[in-house]
Amino acid sequence: MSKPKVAFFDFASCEGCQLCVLDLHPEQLLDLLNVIDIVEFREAISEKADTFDIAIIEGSITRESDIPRLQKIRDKAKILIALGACAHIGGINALKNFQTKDEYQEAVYPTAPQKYETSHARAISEVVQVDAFIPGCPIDTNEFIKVVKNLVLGKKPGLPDYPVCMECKKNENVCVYELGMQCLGPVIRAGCDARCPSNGGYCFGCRGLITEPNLHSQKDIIQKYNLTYEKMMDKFKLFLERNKEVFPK
Amino acid sequence: MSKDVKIDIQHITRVEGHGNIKIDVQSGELKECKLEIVEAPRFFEAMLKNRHYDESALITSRICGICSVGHVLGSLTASEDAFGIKISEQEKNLRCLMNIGEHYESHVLHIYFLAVPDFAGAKSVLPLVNTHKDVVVRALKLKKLGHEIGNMIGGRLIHPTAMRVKAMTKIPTPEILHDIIHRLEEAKTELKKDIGILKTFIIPNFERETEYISLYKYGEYAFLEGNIYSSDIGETSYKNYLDITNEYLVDHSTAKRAKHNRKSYMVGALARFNNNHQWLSEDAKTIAADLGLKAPCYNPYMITIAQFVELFHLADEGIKAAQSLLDNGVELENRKFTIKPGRGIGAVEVPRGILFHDYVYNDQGYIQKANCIIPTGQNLQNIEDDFRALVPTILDKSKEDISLMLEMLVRAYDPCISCSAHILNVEFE
Amino acid sequence: MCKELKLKNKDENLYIPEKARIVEIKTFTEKEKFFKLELVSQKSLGHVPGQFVQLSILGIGEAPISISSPPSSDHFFDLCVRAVGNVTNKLHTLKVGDEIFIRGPFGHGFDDQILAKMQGKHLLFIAGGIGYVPLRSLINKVLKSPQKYQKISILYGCKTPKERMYQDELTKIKAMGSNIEFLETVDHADTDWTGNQGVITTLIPKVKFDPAKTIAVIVGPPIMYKFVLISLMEKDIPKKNIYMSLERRMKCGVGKCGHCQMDGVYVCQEGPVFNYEDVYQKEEVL
Amino acid sequence: MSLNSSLKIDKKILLENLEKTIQKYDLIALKKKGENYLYDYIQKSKEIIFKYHPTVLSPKKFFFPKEEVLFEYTADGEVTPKSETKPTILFGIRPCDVNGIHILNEAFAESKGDPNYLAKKENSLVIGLDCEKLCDENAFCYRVKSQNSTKGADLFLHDLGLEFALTIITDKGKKFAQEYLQSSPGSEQALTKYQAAKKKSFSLVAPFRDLDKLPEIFSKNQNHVIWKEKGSKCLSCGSCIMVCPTCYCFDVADEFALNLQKGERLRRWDACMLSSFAEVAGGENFRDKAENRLKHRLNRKFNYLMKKHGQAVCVGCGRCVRACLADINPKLIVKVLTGEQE
Ligand SMILES: Cc1cc2nc3c(=O)[nH]c(=O)nc-3n(C[C@H](O)[C@H](O)[C@H](O)COP(=O)(O)OP(=O)(O)OC[C@H]3O[C@@H](n4cnc5c(N)ncnc54)[C@H](O)[C@@H]3O)c2cc1C
Ligand code: SF4
Ligand code: SF4
Ligand code: SF4
Repeated sequence: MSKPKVAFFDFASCEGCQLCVLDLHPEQLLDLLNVIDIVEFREAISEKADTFDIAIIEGSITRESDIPRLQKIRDKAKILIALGACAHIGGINALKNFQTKDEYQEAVYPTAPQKYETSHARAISEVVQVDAFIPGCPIDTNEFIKVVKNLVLGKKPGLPDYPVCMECKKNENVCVYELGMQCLGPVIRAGCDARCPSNGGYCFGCRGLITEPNLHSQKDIIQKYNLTYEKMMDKFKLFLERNKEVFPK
Repeated sequence: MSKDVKIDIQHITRVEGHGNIKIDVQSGELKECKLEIVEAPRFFEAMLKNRHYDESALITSRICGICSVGHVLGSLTASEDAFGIKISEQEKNLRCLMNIGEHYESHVLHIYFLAVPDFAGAKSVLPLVNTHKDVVVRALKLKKLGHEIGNMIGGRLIHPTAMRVKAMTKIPTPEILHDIIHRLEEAKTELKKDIGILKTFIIPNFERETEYISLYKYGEYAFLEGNIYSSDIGETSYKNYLDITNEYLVDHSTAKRAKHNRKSYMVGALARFNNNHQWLSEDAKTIAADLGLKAPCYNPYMITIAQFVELFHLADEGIKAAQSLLDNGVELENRKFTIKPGRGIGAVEVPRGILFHDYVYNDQGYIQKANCIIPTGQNLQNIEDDFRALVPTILDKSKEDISLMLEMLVRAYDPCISCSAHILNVEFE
Repeated sequence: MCKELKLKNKDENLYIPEKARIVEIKTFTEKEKFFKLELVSQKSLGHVPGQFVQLSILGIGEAPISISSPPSSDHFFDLCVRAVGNVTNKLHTLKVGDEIFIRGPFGHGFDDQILAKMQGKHLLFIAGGIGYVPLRSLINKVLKSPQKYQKISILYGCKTPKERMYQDELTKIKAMGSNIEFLETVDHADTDWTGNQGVITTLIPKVKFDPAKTIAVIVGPPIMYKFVLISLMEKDIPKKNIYMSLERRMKCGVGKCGHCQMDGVYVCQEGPVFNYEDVYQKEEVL
Repeated sequence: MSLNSSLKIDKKILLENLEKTIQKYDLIALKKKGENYLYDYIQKSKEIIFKYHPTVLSPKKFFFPKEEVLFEYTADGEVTPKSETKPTILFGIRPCDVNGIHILNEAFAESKGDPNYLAKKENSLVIGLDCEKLCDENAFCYRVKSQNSTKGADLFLHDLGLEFALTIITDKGKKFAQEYLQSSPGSEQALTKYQAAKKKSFSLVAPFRDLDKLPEIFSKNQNHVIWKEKGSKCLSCGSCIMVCPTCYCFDVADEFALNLQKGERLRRWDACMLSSFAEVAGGENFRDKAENRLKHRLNRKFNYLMKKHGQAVCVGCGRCVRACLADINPKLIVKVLTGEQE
């Protein structure tokens, strides 16, 4: 098996997902380097690559000028992977899309609002074809390893497509609704080991919706616990602005 | 000596975020000298508008993956300042541990992955896997320690899940605390093994005195609370941070810049060291002396050494915090409080320097206005000024060498450009 | 006093597979390949037609695959596999001499009782696409002594001419004898195709049979069953004279993992071969 | 064994004895972790909670773990079975869960027997503990007659205040009791009194009407509107399955280590309520609607598997009722199908 060449690229993001990629045990890094050839990873190496087999993209598209750069990467890559919520579903970046461009530009650069190029934040799949994605904000390092390994082995990425609730129950948590909080877990893709609810928080949806979310039932739950529909939709805003099921345009 | 040099480095590697360097020397005269930030602006302050206090840390942690805990700490402090909440000793200790986790991850990444290859003449850490495997393995373990402390205390290091206004939603068991103590002690032993390597580094002999700004609390090497200290003018209340930062925009960068007493100032490990060195732990002081780091130090290439010294201090601090938690017992705290409308400011030290979060809340606890000032933005002008001082003295070198020295200088500042670029300023009356 | 729970035979771990080696590969179509395998232990697989094995490739996974060869006393057996996912795609990349793993044979196939019932009858085999594979084991078995049956009709339907498998063998069968009849059809013809065109049910009227003395065996994709069964019912073939082999998701093959359960039935144990009479009233059969 | 050869054991002595077993056994019992109650490993007997608080997961997790390795292998094809077990005591298991264990025992012992489950089971001892009254409003053990189940335990205790009445259920339990628990003959009267009190506290509640006929009733009602009505609410989250003491579906996965030199075949809990559970190659999904999955799940409990086990395969512990955010409650569904009013 020849080692696939892997290159990392980033767009608008916090680069936390790339840092998670580096969060490896020493043996894991050595093993990983036996399986793939990292030819470009700006955060950690100086080399730049002209050719690669797998492109791993972090970050969302927020400028028209990002598009040709992304397309070029797509043209060169055999497999293109979206890394993390920003690339996968627009991530936190898309929260600004609820405001007009004027509003957010004005708010941030009041003295020179038009100064910097920007437009609405998008997932990379809205611009180019994406072959696989690794969800989460940030990604789970083990899931990253699993997806890469599976691709090298010629397997499907193998992400779960069921709600966070399942993992939350496996962790024996008391449901956060019982504790008076609201949670998007019932419609969000598992795979994070229900990190947030298991650590005293609630799920705010960073891994995106499952394929067949029952959003109607999610609304009923909100009512049952005397929480408001508006507040629930407000929570969806954090990570799911790009999702047409939640926010039909 | 008359020489033409044109340097254009697109996307400086081994830094977080996107930055370009542009230098134009004609007939020995410096015509142009720029550090460009080409990162896409992300408009965080706009996004914070109308968000609930429970989400302000959740959102701002996403400004930067590597300073994520720092943003959380700054954000929580700002909210607590606004609501008039005092946090408990226990919470302070837990936050101290989170802060240590982040500094371990960040400093180790910077020292070993970004800076060491420069001194070792390698393009990156990857070739070192073959030549210096023990060092690479050690570095990965130390970095991982940062992540693991983050996981154990805060749910995870990058974008922690358990850190909330007033108190954590999760508490560590005594076993975890013992483990942390043990591993921080181990970390010190491991770090000592690399002192020899650091000593072999030939650090460019470049000095330029500037203004050094950091957090300050008498008697402490301050990270999490205190006022602002300037090496030029002394102490200023954290509430008056805007008097220090004076943000402004330049054409070639999406990141805002800052200036105070002079044209530029420096924040970060070296600024902290220069201002607070007397309160380093004994071990850290010894290491500093051993590595030839003496305050005041005006050589920006020494930032890396200052970070290394901080790792010892932080380990000692972490051991103290964990021991105090063990001695006093840890309990899940009540997180109830009353929301008060008004403004709150948080100032904390993150790996790259001092950071400010400034929120105005309404009576429902929703943000009306926000301002976040990030360390790298504050350093940018200082880096450019260093360029200006450095370039004329190295014109006799080859273009490659000049480029490398400039890149090394940028990397020494450990700039987290990704976050600096997203930050904006909302004027307060 | 209650009985204690004990594993009857400690050596018998039903999850541990045994090694098999690929001895021959033939490419049938773009997606289907034929594999002749041998058990490395040189034991005979000891299956009956209609049974399946759990084929695994370590590191990739496991998949249920029907045994395509008739029962035999040697240690060889055939599989025919369509590449659709992890295991099957990987299998397609393997070469002669490579080793894979096998558990089984599993399931309830065309056992002696069913075979006895078939004697003297008109056998009507209806195969859709890859459904021919599990049927092939039975067809080849009955073709060893065709005289035992009144008549043997094989109806075979594929989506396109390119997807037809076992062509050599089928040509031979076609020429075998007077009481053997072979009809095929494709859903979508290409320019070279001169045979029947249309879904498989269009072949049924072309076969003359006495419903009471006919035994039909159907294997194909889920949608095919529905229409074929309607046709056969219209022709008054009694339900008890219809056999079918069902596909379900399976993870263990031994009635534990729950994936193949339909109604109360574990397909991997009571099936995959079912008598229509036994299941037609059950939930989720079709 | 009938209850008449009564034994008793002093509470204090019992705790002391249990603590002694920790040297040789892993001891599992109900304990408190944070705000939460769960079955977990015990170091000191004082951690044991005697008053029952419903737990999220049932004790099945110890015999049939959330994830376990079936065998390990190397890239060269060397396969090594793996079913590690440690001698374990499960202490204080309530009747519903004891019954759940009994059902799993039967299910995993069927035909050739599941080596991993049976190895763990063989190496462990289950000490049941009776409930004098219903634990909460969601539990409905009485409706499926499992409030008095002892089958599935090796020993069974009834809390009489300062002492326990001890009933021996299996030979293994008897041996253990002789070796570790200094029990003495007890008064039959005390136990009878206890049982009378229990009977009284359960007297207001009754089993499902036509409990024994549920399989037929379910078969007849495969097209009942309730399936659609409740199914449309279902989130397909699988929570009900995770928490169920008698659900045992699993998924099997191969995981190579990152070095691709060795790997494991694992099994993990799976759930028939998840949308892709019955999907096969080609995209055909034999149970693609939540209503069909819900119908399947409850038919397993009250019809398909009930016929096989000769008793309802739902033990009425109420966990899925507590876990389901969509308020899908087997008790209410059964009542609708039997036409019973509260
Ligand atoms: C009794 C029986 C006999 C079979 N005989 C043959 C045969 O002779 N030749 C042949 O090519 N195929 C046969 N199949 C189908 C074959 O099992 C599946 O195509 C195979 O499991 C897919 O495995 P995979 O790892 O390649 O695909 P996967 O990567 O697992 O999945 C591909 C798709 O198949 C689905 N799937 C997953 N597991 C199974 C499963 N166990 N059964 C069915 N679908 C599944 C997935 O949901 C997905 O949609 C048979 C199936 C059964 C139940
Ligand atoms: S998905 Fe989250 S963690 Fe990853 S880059 Fe984006 S903001 Fe950072
Ligand atoms: S619980 Fe939700 S928000 Fe938290 S990591 Fe998982 S998917 Fe993301
Ligand atoms: S019945 Fe309830 S717990 Fe079960 S899958 Fe549906 S919503 Fe989830």
